[in-house]
Amino acid sequence: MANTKPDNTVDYQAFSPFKPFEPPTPPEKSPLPYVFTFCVCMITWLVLSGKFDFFHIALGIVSSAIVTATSGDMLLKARRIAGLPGAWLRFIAYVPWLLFEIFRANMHVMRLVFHPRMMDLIDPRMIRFQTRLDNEMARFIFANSITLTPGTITVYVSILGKYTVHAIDRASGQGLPGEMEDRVGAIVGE
Amino acid sequence: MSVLDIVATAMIAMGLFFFLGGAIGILRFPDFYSRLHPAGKLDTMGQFAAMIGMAIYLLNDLSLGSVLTALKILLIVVFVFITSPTATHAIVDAGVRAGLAPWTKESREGRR
Amino acid sequence: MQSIFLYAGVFLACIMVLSLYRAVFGPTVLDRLIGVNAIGSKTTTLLILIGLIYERVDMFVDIALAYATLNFIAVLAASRYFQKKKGLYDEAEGR
Amino acid sequence: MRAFALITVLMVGGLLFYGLPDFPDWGDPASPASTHLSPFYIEQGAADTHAPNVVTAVLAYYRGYDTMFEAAVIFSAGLACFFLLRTFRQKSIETRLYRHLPTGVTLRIEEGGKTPEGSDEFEPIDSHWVPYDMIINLTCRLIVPFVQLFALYVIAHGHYSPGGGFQGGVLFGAAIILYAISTDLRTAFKRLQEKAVMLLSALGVLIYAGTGVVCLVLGGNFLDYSFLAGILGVDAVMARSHGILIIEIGVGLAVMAVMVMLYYNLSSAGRHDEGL
Amino acid sequence: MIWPVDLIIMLLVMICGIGAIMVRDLLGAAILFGAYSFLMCLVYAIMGAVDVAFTEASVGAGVSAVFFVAAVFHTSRRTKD
Repeated sequence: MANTKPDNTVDYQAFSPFKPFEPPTPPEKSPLPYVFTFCVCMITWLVLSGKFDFFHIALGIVSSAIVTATSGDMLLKARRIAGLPGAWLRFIAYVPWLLFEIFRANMHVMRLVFHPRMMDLIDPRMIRFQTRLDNEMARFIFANSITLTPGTITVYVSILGKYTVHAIDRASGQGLPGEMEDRVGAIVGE
Repeated sequence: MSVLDIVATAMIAMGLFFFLGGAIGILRFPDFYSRLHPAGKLDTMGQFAAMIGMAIYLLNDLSLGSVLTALKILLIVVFVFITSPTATHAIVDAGVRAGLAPWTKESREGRR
Repeated sequence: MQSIFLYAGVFLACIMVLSLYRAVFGPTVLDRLIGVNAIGSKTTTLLILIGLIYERVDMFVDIALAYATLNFIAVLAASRYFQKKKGLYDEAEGR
Repeated sequence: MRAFALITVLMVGGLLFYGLPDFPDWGDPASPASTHLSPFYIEQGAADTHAPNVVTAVLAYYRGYDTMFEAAVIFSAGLACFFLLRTFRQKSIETRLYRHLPTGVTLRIEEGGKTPEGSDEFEPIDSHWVPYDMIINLTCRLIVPFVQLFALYVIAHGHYSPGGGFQGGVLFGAAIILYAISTDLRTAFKRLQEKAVMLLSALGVLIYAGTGVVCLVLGGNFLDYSFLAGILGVDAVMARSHGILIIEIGVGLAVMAVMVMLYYNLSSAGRHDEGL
Repeated sequence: MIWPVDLIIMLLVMICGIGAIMVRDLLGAAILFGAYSFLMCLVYAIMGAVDVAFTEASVGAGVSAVFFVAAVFHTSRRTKD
């Protein structure tokens, strides 16, 4: 039946070092996320629209207001406002390095694809490691960077920051977490 | 042909090369997990290169409309860079949860 | 330049045949999903190429943007089927 | 039975191929369709409605009556899905599972199946629940506002670029569906309730038909937007353009609400618990 | 109309449609139908019917695929014939 649990190779409920219970902090009532969402939406609208007469800009203001009212608290949580501009600048500085790494990764996978004895070169394996990043956004950037770079795919990130990664060969899995974690940690200032 | 045309052609050719690698990789690799590597990385890179090439080609005539269209293409690129790793992650997570056994070197040598 | 775009489009359409092989003959459903995802990413590029061939990119770029979004939604929904702990194979096949 | 089906399909297909040569050629300028009607639309469309996209002018102005019933058909499809699938009776639940929100631990509470008094740290989950996935969740939070904005752009710019009320409505609905997929159905209900969805779908069709009725009251034909000029304070051509925008908004609302309603009912089989 | 691209895409549409009928697994058929919608959108775009292509992309490829998967999720994955 469908109820039978499949034998997973990953332990999904790994809550090993159990954190002491902290009551959830109520979200601060701050208008900043809404203002931020409105501004981003307005800029995006101007790029999309390409018409700068009064009528279309008024439509853009109405549309941005609708989006802000329905999903204004999605882009940013109120707690994470502190240190925001610096984080953005550091993220922009991180992107070129990431692009270079992606290019190298693609060359690596490309060599595997066109290699005639490909089956001997690859050696797929699962790797587990614990990250020291504490910020959710940083973990997200780290996970997606892992997926985009040499021969590795993020399979699962547990709540406590335990990463499960599928690596295509031995060499590509060894570098983790390594330099990338330091660079991602530098974005959020850890 | 201007310089921008040559750069755009080179970028599009690179993108097509990556796309070709991705398609062949999806065919050649032995199991589901390793097939995701070319599908997740090479396709993203191919899309990135080809779209940047086309955006560069659009900058040949510097009018407001063409610049905005190039910006829209850049918006697609940003979108792809956020969504493509997530789609790859969703597929591989589904595979693990469904209980698909990964192909390893030991399993192949054990079969010999 | 138009002929270059035309050749690129033909080449891309030929590559899509390879991805479609995985989508039609894939051994498991997840392999089909990979194939369809690959087809979607190639189609997004091909749409803008067609726009460049017709010299009306501003028309086609909207479709490409919508396309990139909806491809992601379809893949996410299909993978969510397995994340709800349903098995990979058919229940009736008894595997 | 299969042989009969095959023979039927082959016969019908053969008849269709037999009738194929009678059609005019692809893009034939002398064909009946492109001798009288199409030139009129192409020549008059931009002058009449101030909309360079001829398709929008034809759909929303010249053939507005057709489009109104298309919206009505979609609305009735949503209603049919609601009446067929929605179940209000609570089934007896064999296991009650709860998620402790601060830690994410799943609990089973025995004694009467009730959470502790005055606590809002627990949420009920299904027996087949999906664990919290940070990557999918964050991605959807990042892209949902942009998809919504893009949908509104498609609705508002139907005059100039491809798209219109139908496509924009589907995109807006897809954004909400994406949010419901990434979290679960109960979280989506907090943003868009079922009653709101029902009201919005009816409101969309009402806006469309109401515009026509307003035109009728002002002395024109049904859906002849040039008579709205007195209300909107512009000349007749701009009034037609604004009228097209108004009914696009109506179609968009109806389609968006119906798509979300279909998803709510289909993904949870009418129980509205956790969904896909 | 660009006939070389159009020809290849038409061929792909045919393969994809036949595959969607022949596959025994209904979830696979739903996924293949999504690919069919992608390719039909391309055909419309090549023919110059931009609005129809947009409708096909939004309805056929995105939302209806989600609906099919949801329907298969709550019923059976096996065809009767």
